[in-house]
Amino acid sequence: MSVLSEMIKNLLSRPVTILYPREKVPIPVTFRGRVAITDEKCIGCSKCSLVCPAQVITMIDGPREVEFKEKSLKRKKRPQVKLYQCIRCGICERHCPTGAIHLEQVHGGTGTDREVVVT
Amino acid sequence: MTDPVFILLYIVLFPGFIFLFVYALFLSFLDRKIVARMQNRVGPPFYQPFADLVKMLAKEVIDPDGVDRGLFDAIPLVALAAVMTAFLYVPVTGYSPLAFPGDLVVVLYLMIIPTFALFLLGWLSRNIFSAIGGIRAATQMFIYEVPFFLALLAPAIMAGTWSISGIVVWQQHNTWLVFFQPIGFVVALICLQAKLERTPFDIPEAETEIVAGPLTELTGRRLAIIHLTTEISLVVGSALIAALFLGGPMIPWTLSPSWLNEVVGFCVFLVKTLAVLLVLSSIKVATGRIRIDQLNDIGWKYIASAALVQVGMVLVINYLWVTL
Amino acid sequence: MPEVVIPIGPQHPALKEPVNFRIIADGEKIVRLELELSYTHRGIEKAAEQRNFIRVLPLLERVCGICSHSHATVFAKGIEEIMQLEVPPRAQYIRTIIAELERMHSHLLWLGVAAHEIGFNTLFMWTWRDREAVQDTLEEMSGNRVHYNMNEIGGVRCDLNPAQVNAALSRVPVLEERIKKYVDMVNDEETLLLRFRGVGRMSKEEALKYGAVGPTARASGVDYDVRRDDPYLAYAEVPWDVVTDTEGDVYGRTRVRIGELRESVQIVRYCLENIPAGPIRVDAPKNAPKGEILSRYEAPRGELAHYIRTNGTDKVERVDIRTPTLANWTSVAMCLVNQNIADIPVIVAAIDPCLSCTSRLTVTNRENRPGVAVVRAARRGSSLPGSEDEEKL
Amino acid sequence: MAAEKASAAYGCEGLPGDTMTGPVTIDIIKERMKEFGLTEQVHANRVLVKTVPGKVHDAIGTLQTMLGCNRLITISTLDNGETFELLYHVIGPHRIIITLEIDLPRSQPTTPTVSDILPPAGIYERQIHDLFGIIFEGNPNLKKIILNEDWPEHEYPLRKDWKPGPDTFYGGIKVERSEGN
Repeated sequence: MSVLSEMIKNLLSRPVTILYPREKVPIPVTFRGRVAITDEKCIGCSKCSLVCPAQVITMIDGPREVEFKEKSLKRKKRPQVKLYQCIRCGICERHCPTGAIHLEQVHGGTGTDREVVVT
Repeated sequence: MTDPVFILLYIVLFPGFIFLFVYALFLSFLDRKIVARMQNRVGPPFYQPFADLVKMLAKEVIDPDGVDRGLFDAIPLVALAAVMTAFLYVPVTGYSPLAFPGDLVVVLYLMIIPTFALFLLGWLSRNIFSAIGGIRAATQMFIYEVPFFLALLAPAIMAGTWSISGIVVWQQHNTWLVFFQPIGFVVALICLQAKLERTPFDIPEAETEIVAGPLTELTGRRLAIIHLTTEISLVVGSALIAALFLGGPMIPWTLSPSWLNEVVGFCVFLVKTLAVLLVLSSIKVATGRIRIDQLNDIGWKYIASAALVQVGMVLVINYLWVTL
Repeated sequence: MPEVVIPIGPQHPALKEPVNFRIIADGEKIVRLELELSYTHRGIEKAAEQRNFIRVLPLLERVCGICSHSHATVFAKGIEEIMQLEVPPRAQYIRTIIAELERMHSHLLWLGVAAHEIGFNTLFMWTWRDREAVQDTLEEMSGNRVHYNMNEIGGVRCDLNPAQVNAALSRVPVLEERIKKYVDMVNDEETLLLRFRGVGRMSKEEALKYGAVGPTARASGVDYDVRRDDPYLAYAEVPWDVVTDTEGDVYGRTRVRIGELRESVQIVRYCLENIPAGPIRVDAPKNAPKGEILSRYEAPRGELAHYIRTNGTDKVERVDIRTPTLANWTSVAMCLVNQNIADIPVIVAAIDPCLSCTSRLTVTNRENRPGVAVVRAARRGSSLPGSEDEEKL
Repeated sequence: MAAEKASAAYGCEGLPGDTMTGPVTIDIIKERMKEFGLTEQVHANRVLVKTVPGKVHDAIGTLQTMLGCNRLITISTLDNGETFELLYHVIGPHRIIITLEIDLPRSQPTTPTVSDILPPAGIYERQIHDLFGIIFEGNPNLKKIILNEDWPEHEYPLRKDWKPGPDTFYGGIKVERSEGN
């Protein structure tokens, strides 16, 4: 019957599971992993901190000359994200006009200090 | 053959406790590996059962309050001792030197003690889940013991002797008993699966219904010993069926140097027990757990009547055999 | 044996969900049972009233781990209807694809758990192995295996490029072939039939009387399916039909769920093949006009209803969530009477309970005053994701 | 848009409502429910009936017998400042949702139960009682179902005016957070 045939077929074929620490599962390109900010593009508009559902993005002062739509403007603030409280929903990436804040294809990672921040 | 040093060595070292201990762990690993590979998983490394055993032995022993500590420690040990002594009478290389004309009955009796241990543990540990588990263990024992005895006594009747080694010697002259008693072989396999409480019949410790049944309150070394008992009774059971139905560790022609006989016999024993284990594992993979009342119907309607039919056939064949 | 009270409780290996049944059993037969719900609250409805429409969707997705897309979609389509927004058809198709993929992975998960409940671990391993194909598709499309966060008010967060569509289409035949194998495996596997057939039977009148929803009701012949009665997203255009059964017992529910699996694969294939081009979202206004709507959705477990009332601001005035599992509890309590103890896990698993859906109604407080923090009693048995100790308001 | 598609899909006459009077349409419902209060069609497939708490029980009775409604979708609850609003959403094979809306004064929020004719309402009513404090007379066991046992009495979290008191203890394990948090 079907269960028996399936069993014997599995017995002879390679197992599907992998030994995790040695072999890794490929991460797709669109994976929403750890949050990262490229400082050159950020114009300090603080849209991301307004939109963040978990309110973990705070604006700290970071003056810098920035190029935006061929105009150069002086930025006063830049975002700082509490890494271990970020829920990786990708809404900040969606609403950021310049694509400064984005989610990398890397797992969020672990740590003991709750206050680790990404700037 | 009877000088004490050899007997001592026989009991302690080779086919005795050390070998049994190692072979039980190996068979348990093989069982888990086969089940895993059939379920498309990688399965545990070869030292996993040993690692589990050592870890559990090191764990803290928690006594639920109001439980008789002494008895709670003693019962697993009694079960382990019973099953280990049962293995001494099962022939591993050629025939066992300790054989005596009634050792089949002794082995069968010693194999029931673990089920009693489970029932007592369930009753002792004052926990609703283990009480129900204990009652289920007892009910299940009544259902499969009768057919198991009938199925294993049929070869004794045919071979005319009650000693397992005797039956093995008889099979060496005639063909394997499985050709005479196919139904008995199937019934014995099913009842062994029930005795070892493996999946279709693991009703006493059904982990999704009554936590772990009688084993709920066992921790630390007690749990380790009970698991070891189950693994060893797996070895003893499959060795018993290999001996009684598949001709045991004997080979038809005798080789020139006498010790070579023993070695080849031992390899044949290994191959046959692995074959029995493969059958048991595939039963475990292919089925889900049935309820205790369903087991009751199936047990008495089909398995018991099949065993009776088998014994009837054996008596008829014996009668014809004698008259011819 | 005298009447015995058996706690099938929050820390029970069969029910990995924090619900407590106090079963009063006589021997192996169940006489009566008391139901104790909600060990894990997170106060989602109170919290939802303090968040604007952009921030509320990730919160609503966390009502349930397995049917997260359902809660976000039902809320989004309700608000869009109040705002009279015209959502582009491409967004509707993407939402339908994600919805049906979620139904597939939820049903495959359920099939495995139901098999595990009766000790048939092989089917559990196989179904969860095939569920990986669905999870990989979802991860490629939305970036995450569980909380997809695809929805926004007015459309979808990110688009489906052709590479993702082809990857998904390549997995569909594999899934179809696997599901065909499960159909005949369920039909001829002896012990499965023994344990599923005739267990927890519910007739059509009882199903209607006790308010069962979803596959639990459809297995007894009740012909309700929100996707056809009140069509939303792209279900009106996609050719599919409702799967019902007349068995009414756990076996019937298994067949209904496998039938729905087959239907979902066809819907996903149809949507992937003729997904219309065009924009994926339209800009939604900040505030929603004053209004109210009862937005209904066919979640994998049954009919999910959000009653939303808006008051002209950018926050919702009230969202009243009624999840399918809450509706199914009365029918499961009725099904359990005079079955035997060994069948409790199977019957309860037959309604596919999702406890994080059932209990989400109390508040926690961290008035950002250091010193005092109220910790929910939830920690007592909460093993579920998303039931963290405290939550920012 | 979705609503138009909806009404086109079954256009009220399409699906045979298997009641005695043949296909049930919105006008039949409106005319039949007129005696319980003013009715209006709120949505392509929804009829709103404003009634008084006393009439809810027999309104649902007529819905079940005459109009073939056999299922309660949900009971929604709202806190409108001085009154509580209860909405009973009922549906039948005719696929038209009939909502019975009643207002309860905040001072004395009691209403007769409907769990005797609609069993699933039992759990919904207990849940609403826990979170809003509305008392349903006749409900067999109005015990706590959603909140935990040691939740303080007479604290109904979903009311608009409810704020978590800083020093009241809401059950569970009291944790003294360090200053830094």
